Amino acid sequence: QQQPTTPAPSGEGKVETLYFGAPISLSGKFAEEGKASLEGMKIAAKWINENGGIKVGDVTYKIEIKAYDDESKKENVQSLIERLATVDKVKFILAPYSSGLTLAAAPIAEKYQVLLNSHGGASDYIFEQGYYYVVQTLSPASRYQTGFLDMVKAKDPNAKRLALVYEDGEFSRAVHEAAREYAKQLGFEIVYEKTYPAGATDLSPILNELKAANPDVLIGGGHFADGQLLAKQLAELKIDLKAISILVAPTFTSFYEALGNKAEGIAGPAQWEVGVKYSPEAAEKLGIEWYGPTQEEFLSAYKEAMGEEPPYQAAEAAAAVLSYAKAIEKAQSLDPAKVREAMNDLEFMSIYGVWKIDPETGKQIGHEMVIIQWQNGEKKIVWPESAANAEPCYPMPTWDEKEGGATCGS
Amino acid sequence: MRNYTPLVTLLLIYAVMIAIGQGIQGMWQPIMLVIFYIAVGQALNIFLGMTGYVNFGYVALLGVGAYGMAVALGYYTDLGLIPALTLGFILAILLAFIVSMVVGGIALRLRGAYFAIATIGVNEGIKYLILGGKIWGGSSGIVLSGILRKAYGAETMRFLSTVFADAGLIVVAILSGIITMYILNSRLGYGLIALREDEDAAKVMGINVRRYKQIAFVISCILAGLIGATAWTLKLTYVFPQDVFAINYTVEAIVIVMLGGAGTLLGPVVGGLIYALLKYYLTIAFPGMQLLILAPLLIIVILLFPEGVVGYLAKAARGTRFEKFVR
Amino acid sequence: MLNVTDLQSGYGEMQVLWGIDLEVKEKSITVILGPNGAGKSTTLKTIFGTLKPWNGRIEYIGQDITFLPPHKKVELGMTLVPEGRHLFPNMTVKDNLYMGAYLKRAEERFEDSLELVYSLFPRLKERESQKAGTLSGGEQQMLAIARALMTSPNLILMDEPSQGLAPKLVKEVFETILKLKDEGLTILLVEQNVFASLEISDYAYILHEGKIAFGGTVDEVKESEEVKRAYLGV
Amino acid sequence: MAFVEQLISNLLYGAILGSVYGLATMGLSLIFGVLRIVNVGHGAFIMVGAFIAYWMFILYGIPPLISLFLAIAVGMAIGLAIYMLVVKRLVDAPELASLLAMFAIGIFIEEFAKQIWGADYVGYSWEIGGVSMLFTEVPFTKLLAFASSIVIAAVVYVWFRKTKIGKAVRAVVEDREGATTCGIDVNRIYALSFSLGIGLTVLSGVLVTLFTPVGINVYMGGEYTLKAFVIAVLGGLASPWGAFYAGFIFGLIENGSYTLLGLIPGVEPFGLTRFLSSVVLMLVLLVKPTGLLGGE
Amino acid sequence: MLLKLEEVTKRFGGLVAVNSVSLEIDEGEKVGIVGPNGSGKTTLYNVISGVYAPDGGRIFFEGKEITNLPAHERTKLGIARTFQVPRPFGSATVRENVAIGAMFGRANAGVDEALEMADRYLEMVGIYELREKEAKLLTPLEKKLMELARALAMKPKLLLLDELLAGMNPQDINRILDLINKVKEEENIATIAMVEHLMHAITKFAERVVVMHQGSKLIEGPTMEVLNHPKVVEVYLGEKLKIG
Ligand SMILES: Nc1ncnc2c1ncn2[C@@H]1O[C@H](COP(=O)(O)OP(=O)(O)OP(=O)(O)O)[C@@H](O)[C@H]1O
Ligand SMILES: Nc1ncnc2c1ncn2[C@@H]1O[C@H](COP(=O)(O)OP(=O)(O)OP(=O)(O)O)[C@@H](O)[C@H]1O
Ligand SMILES: [Mg+2]
Ligand SMILES: [Mg+2]
Repeated sequence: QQQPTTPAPSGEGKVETLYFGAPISLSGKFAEEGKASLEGMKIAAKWINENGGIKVGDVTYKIEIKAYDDESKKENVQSLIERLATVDKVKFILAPYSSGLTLAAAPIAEKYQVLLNSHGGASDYIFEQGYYYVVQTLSPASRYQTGFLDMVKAKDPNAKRLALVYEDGEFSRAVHEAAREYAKQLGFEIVYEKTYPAGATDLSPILNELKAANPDVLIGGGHFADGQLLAKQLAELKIDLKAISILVAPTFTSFYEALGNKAEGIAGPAQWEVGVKYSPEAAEKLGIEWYGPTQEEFLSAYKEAMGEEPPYQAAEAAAAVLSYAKAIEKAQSLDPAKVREAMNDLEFMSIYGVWKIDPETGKQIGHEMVIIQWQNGEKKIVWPESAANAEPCYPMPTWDEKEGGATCGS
Repeated sequence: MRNYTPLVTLLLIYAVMIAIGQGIQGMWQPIMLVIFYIAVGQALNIFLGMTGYVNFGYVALLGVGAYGMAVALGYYTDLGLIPALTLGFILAILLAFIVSMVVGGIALRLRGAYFAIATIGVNEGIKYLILGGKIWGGSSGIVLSGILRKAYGAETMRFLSTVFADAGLIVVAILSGIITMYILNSRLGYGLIALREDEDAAKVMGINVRRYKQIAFVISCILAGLIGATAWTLKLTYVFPQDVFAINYTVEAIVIVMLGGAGTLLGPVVGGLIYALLKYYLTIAFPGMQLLILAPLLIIVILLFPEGVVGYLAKAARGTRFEKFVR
Repeated sequence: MLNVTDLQSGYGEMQVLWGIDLEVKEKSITVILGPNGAGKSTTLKTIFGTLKPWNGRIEYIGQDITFLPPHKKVELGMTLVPEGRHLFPNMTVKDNLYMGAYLKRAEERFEDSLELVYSLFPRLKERESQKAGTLSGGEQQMLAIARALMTSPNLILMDEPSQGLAPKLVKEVFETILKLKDEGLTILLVEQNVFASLEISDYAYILHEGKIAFGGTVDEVKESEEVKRAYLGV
Repeated sequence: MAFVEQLISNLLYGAILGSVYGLATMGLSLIFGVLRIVNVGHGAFIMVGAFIAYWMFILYGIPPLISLFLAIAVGMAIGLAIYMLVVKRLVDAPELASLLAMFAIGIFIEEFAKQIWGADYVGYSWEIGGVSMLFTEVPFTKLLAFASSIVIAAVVYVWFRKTKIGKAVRAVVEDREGATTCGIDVNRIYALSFSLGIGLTVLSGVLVTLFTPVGINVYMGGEYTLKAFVIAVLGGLASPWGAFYAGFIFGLIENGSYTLLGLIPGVEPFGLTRFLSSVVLMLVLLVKPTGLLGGE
Repeated sequence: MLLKLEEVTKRFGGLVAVNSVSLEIDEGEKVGIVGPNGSGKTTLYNVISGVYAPDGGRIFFEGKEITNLPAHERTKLGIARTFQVPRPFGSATVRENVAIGAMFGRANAGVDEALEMADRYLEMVGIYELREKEAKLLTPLEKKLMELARALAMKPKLLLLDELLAGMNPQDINRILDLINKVKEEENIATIAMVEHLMHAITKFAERVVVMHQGSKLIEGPTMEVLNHPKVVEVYLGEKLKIG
């Protein structure tokens, strides 16, 4: 254990506080994600501070997160970004959660020329607008469902009939439109594709139709509520599939609680998952630098603070903080322009995986998604093979089998 | 007789706000947030405050205004900046006009709460038409910053989304105030008050009730369209249906009007100031808890001033020398 | 039966009643006269409790009821026929009457009361299932009185019951009031119809600018030319 | 064949959903009808009911049917408290003042709930089997939701129409001052109506979870508020059972039209079903400006 | 001839409130309209002023047919009325109420002019000192006076008064009757119809009386003649008039 409180007696150097700003959703529809993200940021900041801070010249900077609640609303984001940039004089901003809010933040960040690091805005188009000060830490939407399709292809080349049922929103549409094209390349046949509006409380019209299309594999979902609903109603209408991947919802523990053993076998893409194998050793093997807490440190810190396992929102937010620290040190400057430049060829691994951006757009290209699947009441990583801690359960048990108590382990 | 002096108060408040925004670091966006809320309240007030009809679908008009501008800027870049912007404003006004004429034509035959909720239906209808019919990009919305940057360069795009959008919104907000004042002092205003209080009696008094309601409705809606075009499309540089048709903006606008006092000129200004500033500073002081604190404060304000703060002040000022300035 | 001492009240900040003293004897008709705006309606509303008294004391059958809410007073056998009628416009005539007998005490006597009411106002029986809001002005006034009777009251406060009635009916209403007295009821009346009300009343008060300017038996009023000229305009 | 089967299946689900919608709107109509209060915080109370069902089931294994009783009790208590603290003082204020107050109360409840329950999306799984009927599978829980909604709506109807106190409520609606002269305690009627309205709403939250036992979240109410408004008007606004019928019709339109709209190429039929509901609303109001059962 | 009704009928469900009534009012007349409660007097006013569309018959004003004209246009032509149950614009001030009449009635005044007119008419009816009060705070009587001022401010050609005097004490009644007569001369409101149950007012005011009964016109003619008609005494007065 390190000594946490006494500042490192680094001799001549001054110790100063450096604020990272964070407009984050603590109320409104993204409150849950926001809360997890904020905790992730704090853990990363604490680790940095306890491990020598950020050294620029002979000044050692300790990180502090300056967070405001944006209530999941776009017009709040803008005034908060400005406050951070001007009143709090923050130069490095952790973007708000979600693509929409990140997009609202971008023009103001550009105006004040402060960096905006997206850890919760996956939509590709944020990075297609030509913003210079906006970079991305998480994988873009276009990559969410591709891994799952690879996995199905690898397990069962005969599974051809693919159905897409997803929420009609910018994020899930981006995810599934990319997935559809990718699936066609892999040789899938799209037998059904429909969307449902956000806030739907009954998906039975779509699912009755889906049943008739008789697909092998289903990808879909959007956010939490509808993802849970989709799974629930698939079960109620007894629509059996060989594999199901749903966005966002399955990555939360409450998913299993809500569905009981009906959740068995349901998969979903995750930016990160407890149990991923990113470690200093793995980094060494790949020949890239490791930075930040280890998985165990991160896990226990989060659990201690929040009393539960971290969802991926915590890890991606932590990675964003780490990437700032790393880039600042690399640039040896607090000038956002210089730091942004330093990011262009920054590459490191953290709990969250590899961090590397496309210099042109700022889009994340280093990080890879993982596929999780509920097996025997546990969330297992089943893809990619390099990160997996379990075999995919394929085909998943039928609903009738599950009703009889079957799980993916049995 | 006619009394335009409250305009002095109004302009003074704007001058102070703009001075604070420009003079104090970090206050510009909060001030713009306040002005956004004021504008939204002011435009709604022209209809709600004066006719007593609640337009729950109000946000739909901000929405179509936002789309008008977005369609012009996003789909007609070939025109060049100034023509595209002009087209944007024209489209925003035109769409708001068309929607309000049609909705007004149908829904204004309804009384009271029926009208209010019919308009919710309109808002939802337009939203789902865009989503379900995949119109204007459907749920993928229209994202402008890249298009603008490519077409006119980064500097222009930044100017548009900051300086120009803000200036535009301020103009619309002040314009709404001036129109309100004008209406309050005109035959139209008296006609509206009469029909607000007793529609049947107003008819017998010689007031063309349908037409007057429609006029107020259309004016209010066009102003809303302009707010959508500036405060949303230009400032945020994107439009998504789920965002621009979110009903909570309507509710917030009503709250602002009621906090200040319905049918008064300064009501929305005071209401907007109270609402936005409370929210902003509570956010700073108690992140994540601000709404929990804001809610009881709002209740206290409304319990103390059921007719709104300005409504109360106007009564209190009656017979004093401030009377002229409060309305 | 009813004793009011130093009653003061008003609306908002504005005081209307400046200390009213009056007494209503059991099984009598007492009329309050006075110019428009003198505070007659306000007096009745304050006694009934629609308006909260600011000061003073109201005593009814020996009990202090100053601050009792109206529905409690109805329970004690007092009711008001308000100025402006206040019927239930979308309910039928019958339902209006039924609501009059809302309290248990009155409900028990529903049939008797209904019979009485229909015998007093046969017109209401004809219009039994019409909505009250669509009755003519006069019909509405009858219904208002009838509904009050349904509460099986001992004391009825009536605010200008003859207003808006056809001459034939005005007469009938005053006769009705007399009949009610004969039935054992006590009536406190506010009227503009000076002649007719003095005709049937036992006691009279004259209200002027929120104060009692005169009080006494009807005969005393009739005898006093001064009172008649100064306050009644006759 | 598939077309007709799907249509019938959708209508079946639409009917079930509609009954829940209907019940979830009755409280709104009651409160509007009696106190002229537009409860924009309506959804927050549905959320409270949903959480009651959730916690009772998760913590104590109490099935939602039993939670119904708890929900109406809790709801009425909350309603009474709100009435006493806030609404009572706004009865004579302009109509929209109470709208503002309900807005704030709605926010307060959501934010307060967030402090204690967090903003996570939760759900519970009460499995009691199901049946195959009319070309589709229907879980018993949904059928229970359907049956309970109808029974509760009927009880409210009888209460309102046949009991004396129900009539007193109507009388107060019609003329407050007139009601006092009949010996009706207006304040008590208001308190009762308001708390009953909230009670029904909280109760409907339980039924909502019987239909959709997942996606329970402190902000889940917004969607229901919107729908409830539309349904309330469709049904005649001040009429609680009008609201119930309208909910039914609304559910049928929402789900039933899906199959038909699916025939249009190049559109998202589910989105258009919502569009269609709005169109139907407008049409109904055009033909009958006081809603289906209004102005009776 | 100013106003002419041809067999006008108005039904409410099964009830015939106004039954094929034909009626003519000449310019300059002072007409009293009486009849038992519920005989259709107010309904007749409502049909004339355009609140209800008649179910049958035709209405002419100054020779032009107005049967299907909306209420507000009839007002512009010069028909004004007061309401039996006053209908003030509650939260507007008394002065604004009257000014609204001046603005939208036949007077068609501009805002400033209308406010000035309001002051004048309020003075005239004797409630000038209440002009800044919210109209809803007035007593019923004050409301009635305000409605009178409002109707006068419209400068109508035909003024329909519906139980304006009900609830007034004898002094006020005389004052208002004098006022109405005065206004008729000075303000050029040539024609006035008055629905009233107060016989002393009717006899003092009206030159001609129309008696309604069960929706139909029972009889019409010179005031005293009609009021002494046995039929009228039977259905309406109950006993012979003592006055005159
Ligand atoms: N609701 C009210 N709000 C404010 N003031 C009122 C209200 N009702 C009456 N007043 C005022 O109180 C005074 C007395 O009114 P009240 O109605 O008691 O008179 P009244 O003697 O009954 O007259 P009337 O013969 O016209 O019925 C009047 O000056 C009136 O303006
Ligand atoms: N809107 C309506 N719906 C149904 N019936 C109505 C309506 N308006 C009036 N009536 C009925 O029509 C008849 C005539 O009513 P009206 O008000 O014209 O009478 P009136 O002669 O003015 O009586 P009063 O002297 O009592 O005011 C009455 O029986 C009344 O109940
Ligand atoms: Mg009175
Ligand atoms: Mg009448």
